[in-house]
Amino acid sequence: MSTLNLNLPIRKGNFALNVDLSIPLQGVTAVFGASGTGKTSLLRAIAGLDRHVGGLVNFADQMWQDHHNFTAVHKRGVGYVFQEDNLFTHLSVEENIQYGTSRASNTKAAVDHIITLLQLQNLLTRRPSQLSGGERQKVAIARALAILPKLLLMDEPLAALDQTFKQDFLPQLKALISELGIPLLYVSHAADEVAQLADNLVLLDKSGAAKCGNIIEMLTNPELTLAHRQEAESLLTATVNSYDAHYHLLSLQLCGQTISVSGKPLAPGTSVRVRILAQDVSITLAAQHDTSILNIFPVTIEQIFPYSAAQDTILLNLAGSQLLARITRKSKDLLGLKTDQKVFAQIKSVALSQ
Amino acid sequence: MSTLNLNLPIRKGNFALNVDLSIPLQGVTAVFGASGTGKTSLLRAIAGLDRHVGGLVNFADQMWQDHHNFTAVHKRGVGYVFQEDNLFTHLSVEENIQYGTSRASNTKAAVDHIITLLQLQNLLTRRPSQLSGGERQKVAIARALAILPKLLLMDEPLAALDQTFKQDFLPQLKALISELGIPLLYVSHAADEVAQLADNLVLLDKSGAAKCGNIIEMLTNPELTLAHRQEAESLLTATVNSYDAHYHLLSLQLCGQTISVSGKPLAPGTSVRVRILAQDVSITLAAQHDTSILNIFPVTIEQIFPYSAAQDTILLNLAGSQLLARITRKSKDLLGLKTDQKVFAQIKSVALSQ
Amino acid sequence: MLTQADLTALLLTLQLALCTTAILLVLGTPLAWWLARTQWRFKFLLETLIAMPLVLPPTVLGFYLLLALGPRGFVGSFMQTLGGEPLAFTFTGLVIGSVIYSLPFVVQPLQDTFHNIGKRPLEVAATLRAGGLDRFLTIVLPLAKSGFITASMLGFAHTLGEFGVVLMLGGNIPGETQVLSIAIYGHVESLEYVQAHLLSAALLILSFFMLLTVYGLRGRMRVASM
Amino acid sequence: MLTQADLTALLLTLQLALCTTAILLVLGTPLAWWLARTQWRFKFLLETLIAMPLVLPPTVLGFYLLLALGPRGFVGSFMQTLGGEPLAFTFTGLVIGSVIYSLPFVVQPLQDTFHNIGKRPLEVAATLRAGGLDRFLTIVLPLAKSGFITASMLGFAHTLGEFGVVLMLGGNIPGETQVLSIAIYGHVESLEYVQAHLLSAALLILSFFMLLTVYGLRGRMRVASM
Amino acid sequence: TAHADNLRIAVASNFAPMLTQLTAKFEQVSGHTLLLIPGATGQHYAQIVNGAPFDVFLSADSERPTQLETQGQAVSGSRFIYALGKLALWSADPKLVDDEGLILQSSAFQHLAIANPALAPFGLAAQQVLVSMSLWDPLQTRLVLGENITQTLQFVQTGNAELGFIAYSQFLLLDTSQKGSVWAVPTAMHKPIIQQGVILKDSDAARAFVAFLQNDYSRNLIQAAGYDLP
Ligand SMILES: Nc1ncnc2c1ncn2[C@@H]1O[C@H](COP(=O)(O)OP(=O)(O)OP(=O)(O)O)[C@@H](O)[C@H]1O
Ligand SMILES: Nc1ncnc2c1ncn2[C@@H]1O[C@H](COP(=O)(O)OP(=O)(O)OP(=O)(O)O)[C@@H](O)[C@H]1O
Ligand SMILES: [Mg+2]
Ligand SMILES: [Mg+2]
Repeated sequence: MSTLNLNLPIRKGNFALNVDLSIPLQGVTAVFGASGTGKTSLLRAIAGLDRHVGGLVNFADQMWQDHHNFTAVHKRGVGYVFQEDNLFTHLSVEENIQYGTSRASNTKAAVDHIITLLQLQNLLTRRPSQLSGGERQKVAIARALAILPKLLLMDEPLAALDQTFKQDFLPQLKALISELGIPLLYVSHAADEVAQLADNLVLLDKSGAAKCGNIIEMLTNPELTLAHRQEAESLLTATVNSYDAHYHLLSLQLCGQTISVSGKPLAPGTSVRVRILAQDVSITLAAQHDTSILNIFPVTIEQIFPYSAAQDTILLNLAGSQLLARITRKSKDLLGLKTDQKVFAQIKSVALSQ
Repeated sequence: MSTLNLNLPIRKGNFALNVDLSIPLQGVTAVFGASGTGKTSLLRAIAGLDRHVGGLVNFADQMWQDHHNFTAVHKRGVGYVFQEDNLFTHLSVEENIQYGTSRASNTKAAVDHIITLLQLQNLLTRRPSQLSGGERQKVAIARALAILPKLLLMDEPLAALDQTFKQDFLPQLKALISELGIPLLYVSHAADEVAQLADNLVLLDKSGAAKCGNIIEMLTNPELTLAHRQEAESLLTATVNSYDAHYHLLSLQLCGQTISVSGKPLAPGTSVRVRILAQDVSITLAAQHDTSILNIFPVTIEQIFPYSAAQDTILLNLAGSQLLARITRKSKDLLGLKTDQKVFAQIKSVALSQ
Repeated sequence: MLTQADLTALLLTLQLALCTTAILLVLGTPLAWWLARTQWRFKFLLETLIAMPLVLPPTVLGFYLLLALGPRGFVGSFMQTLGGEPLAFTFTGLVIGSVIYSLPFVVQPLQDTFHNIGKRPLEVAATLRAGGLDRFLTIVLPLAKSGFITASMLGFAHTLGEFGVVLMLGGNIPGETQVLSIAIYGHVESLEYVQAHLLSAALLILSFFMLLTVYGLRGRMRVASM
Repeated sequence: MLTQADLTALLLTLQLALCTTAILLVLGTPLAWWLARTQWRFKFLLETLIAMPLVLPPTVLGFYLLLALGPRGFVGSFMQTLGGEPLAFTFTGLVIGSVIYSLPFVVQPLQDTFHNIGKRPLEVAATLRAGGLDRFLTIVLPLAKSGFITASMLGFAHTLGEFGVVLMLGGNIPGETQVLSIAIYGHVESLEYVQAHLLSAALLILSFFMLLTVYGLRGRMRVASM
Repeated sequence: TAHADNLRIAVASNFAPMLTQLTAKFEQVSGHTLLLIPGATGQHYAQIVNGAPFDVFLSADSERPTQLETQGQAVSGSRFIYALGKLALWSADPKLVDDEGLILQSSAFQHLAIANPALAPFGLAAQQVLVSMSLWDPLQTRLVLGENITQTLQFVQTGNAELGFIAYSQFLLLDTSQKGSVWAVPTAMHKPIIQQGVILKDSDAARAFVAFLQNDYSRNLIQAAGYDLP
């Protein structure tokens, strides 16, 4: 699998971020980090908008930047959704989108599809100044998608959009780019977006370091900040058993148990991801088989680490997968939880993630 | 209690929004609505940035706009955090903040407190162009707060900020404005922010109507879109029983039952709000008293309405309070749920909201 | 070397250019601001009128101004009924002529700059309790800095080199209306080339260092605001 | 009525103004662009140099240009060693003089406008695969529209009214270098005031409608882009 | 009774250098001071009509003083001739111009500079000379016109025109190294170039100045400077 290899000493004033990463060029890579940790700076360096002396950027087999060469932005073939001020104010919505497509080889039908996807049909003749904040973001997304880039960079593209739109749009975005084979680097603060979209994760932290890895592993890694967030979460892989067309329910096989979630039809055997918030996982010492609606799994405690003054996070091993639980310190003490102990995890709520 | 009375026929091109509202000037009023429903337009009209012919704006006992008068923006004494492009590019962060304070009667100490609250101490000498997107938003928030406005208007102020910062900042924001007695109108797409902050809610919908009411009632009203979202939720009022200083746990009295949540110390008898997502509520026909960790409440079904092809939302009456539950249609059918039926609600997860 | 008359002319020129530029800025700023903001349907008429003096050869413009400001002209006679002096052949007359002649060079760049600032900074300032004038002084002026520099430079330099209008309207009276450009012209006309070269050089060097200072400062400001 | 000679002069003037403006835009645009973007430490020197011709009285500038372009001047002799013709008294000479004289009026407003556009639109265009020239043509030019209008207007009108340089450099050859401003001036000087008024009126009306069209169009474009 | 006055003299540009020479003497003998305002005659005329504060006007022609007098803008009866212009065909090239102006018939030059006949009396005279030589039409395409006689001189001086008709008084002012070759045009070949003066604002000082210009001291100097006198 081809990768995007980065070795970038990013410097801006006092800000320093050393990036030495190899990012898989497949699917979605989320870029996650607190405000001011350098997400925008990273995207800009990859696109070639900033040039950091001594940096290396290698996209698949193309050397975009090394000590001798620097490929100009417009020759890299990236698509970019900026964090703000995306649109050309002198062009209408339609002309904004056409600006990109007229320089790329996209078909009218595909562009129309993207416009429909972003619900822009009624806005095409408007000027950017006649749009709401969210509408402007949608136009920028459509424009970047429509040029069929070799690599898509999106900097908090959905920050101004409502939940209902996001839930509708994200799966379609994921489907579209996987169909077109466009790798996506996606900056977001929203954990639910990241969990829903991402295959890989680039994590920036305030110390100026960058890490990259598989999202499933990184989410539960106690060394990283992700497992220390309030919405700490785990992603588990499940397999589709069957689909109940009457009740629109998917029956999933998850680590030996059957759970059902509502969703669109999927073929039996399809592998899906489910998202489990740490706070939706509780721990019992014995399996309580009398509560039929709960999903109870035998697990092993791998590690216990503090979250707040009142709560701890427990890293569990569930048939080889990692699962996080967030419980009060009091419960931990009452139950006497220890590393390597075998206990049961009650999963209160499961959401299909893709 | 004084109110902000609005009667605004907002027109922009084809867009029409008729606002006829009376907004309490106390605490936080969230403005909620999908992208393009007119949230920004509403805030602009209140601030006096747009003038809609025939509109009426009455702030407490001041007539800001009627058929004869139009109070200029700078005389209304509002604070405004714009959705984008907030900062003066020719001024440093400190000068941006001072621009407002030098025209208001705020003390140095209070301003310093706000700067600390928003973690801007190290950025004071920077220019806006040297800040990250989130940092710019923080400066805008600090600047608007620091003028001690009579009414604070914020348009998605935290859209570019990370979860960790939000969780830290929101309670402090709420405390600060309630201490200073500044009413806040807060536009946000993020349900968690709204639930955490708001006392009242202005709801805009795509048909061009605006409604205002108490957030607790509006969240669960099946007539409104809120109860039809994926993250449909209820807010319930609980009373503090006691605080366990060792485990940092609050014991709350919620409709006759005791639940414990982690949090900061609060005096016994204090009334608090807890937030319960509809998807964290399940329904059983009989109370299952053997699962100690669950909170099981006797409830009456008030209404059942569809959410998706697979799920229904159930409006429950819990000792006079409204509670939403989201269950699969299959469960509903299996349990044979009907209006007016007495059942039990199992609340899987509760979060302290303020 | 420069004669006493030349020095007088130099001083007078600087005075004229400074006065004119100051008046141009005072008049041109509100005018340009209004033009940049108004939605008035017929503003293009006014814009055209302002640009008209540019089109006439300066001496011809000077001629018409002379007609208007002279004792028989309508401005001049009006002045006289008010008990004032006619303005032709006075320093005041020169200033008026230069102002009319250079107005478009000041109004146009300012109008563009004001237009480019956009509405947002002003909206923000209004919510921070800045009134109209306050906004203009604290937001528009600093943001329009480079426009103001351009406008002042063009206005100032143009008045320095200004010639036809001044010659016609001023009457070349030493110490009163004989500015440097006319003095140089006079030297060239009387074939006193050395004097002409000297005076030109003085004018050029003076302007050079003045412009250098202004542009140098602007350059530094821009770097600082990056 | 207007004589044949006057009409010839009118035509020539339009030609000169159009040529000059065209050349000014062609030369001034890249120059202004470079000045607006460069981080070069000494760019203020160049800016100052460009503004210098403004400072000299036009006839004096014309005199120096005459010296430079003459067979003994360094440009003239250089031209001759290349086998070219001397430029004085030719239309080309006039164009060169006018270009030098009006350069700052074009470069300055353009430079300001370019500066105000900022980097973002260009960055966006680059990510949409537009190369350098493409970006300039499709983004900078339309966004700098009002700057271009100002620059062209100032350049054009200034050349129309341009006088001293043309007078000196052109030799007043009918059909070749006798432009309208000189013709009007001639009428004024020879006391043919009626002719002078007529011709001035013709020039003014012509320019008035031309400027009116341009400003009218700009007004409409601005409204459309609101 | 004579108190010192300050006189403003509007003087035709071509005569200004001459008048500068005379100024010191006049100031010395009369006690008055002179302020010279050189300029184009047409421009002076327009200014006088519109109230210019000049005392005496030394025109480059006779028309404008006459007009001013008839319009009542000048002291009637004060008109006088202060000089008659002499024309010279001059080239910076020492070998170009011959004693009879035959060069004009050759093709040895590209540009012949004259003052604009419409504006300057010297230009009108030059036109009359060329007409009398039947060269006016043939030379049309080679003529370059100066706004005034000085510009004409500069065209030649800078080498842009090979030769030109200038005032003989100007030729005399040239550095020896620049004198080149010259043909003093016989005055019979053109109508006399009458330069008249007129008093605009009557005063003893103005009358004293006019008298001074016409006394022998001045006449000698004026003639020596290349003008004729009646
Ligand atoms: N020109 C500059 N000079 C100094 N520091 C800068 C400059 N530009 C950016 N920074 C700093 O670099 C850091 C990274 O900025 P960047 O915009 O990449 O952050 P980000 O991760 O995108 O943040 P956000 O989520 O708020 O958009 C920030 O702390 C910012 O303050
Ligand atoms: N000048 C205009 N002409 C026509 N329509 C306009 C104009 N300005 C805004 N609109 C429309 O008005 C509606 C309301 O815009 P507004 O900016 O108030 O929305 P919003 O609720 O703030 O949306 P968002 O959450 O995306 O910021 C939008 O549908 C927008 O397209
Ligand atoms: Mg960013
Ligand atoms: Mg908005």
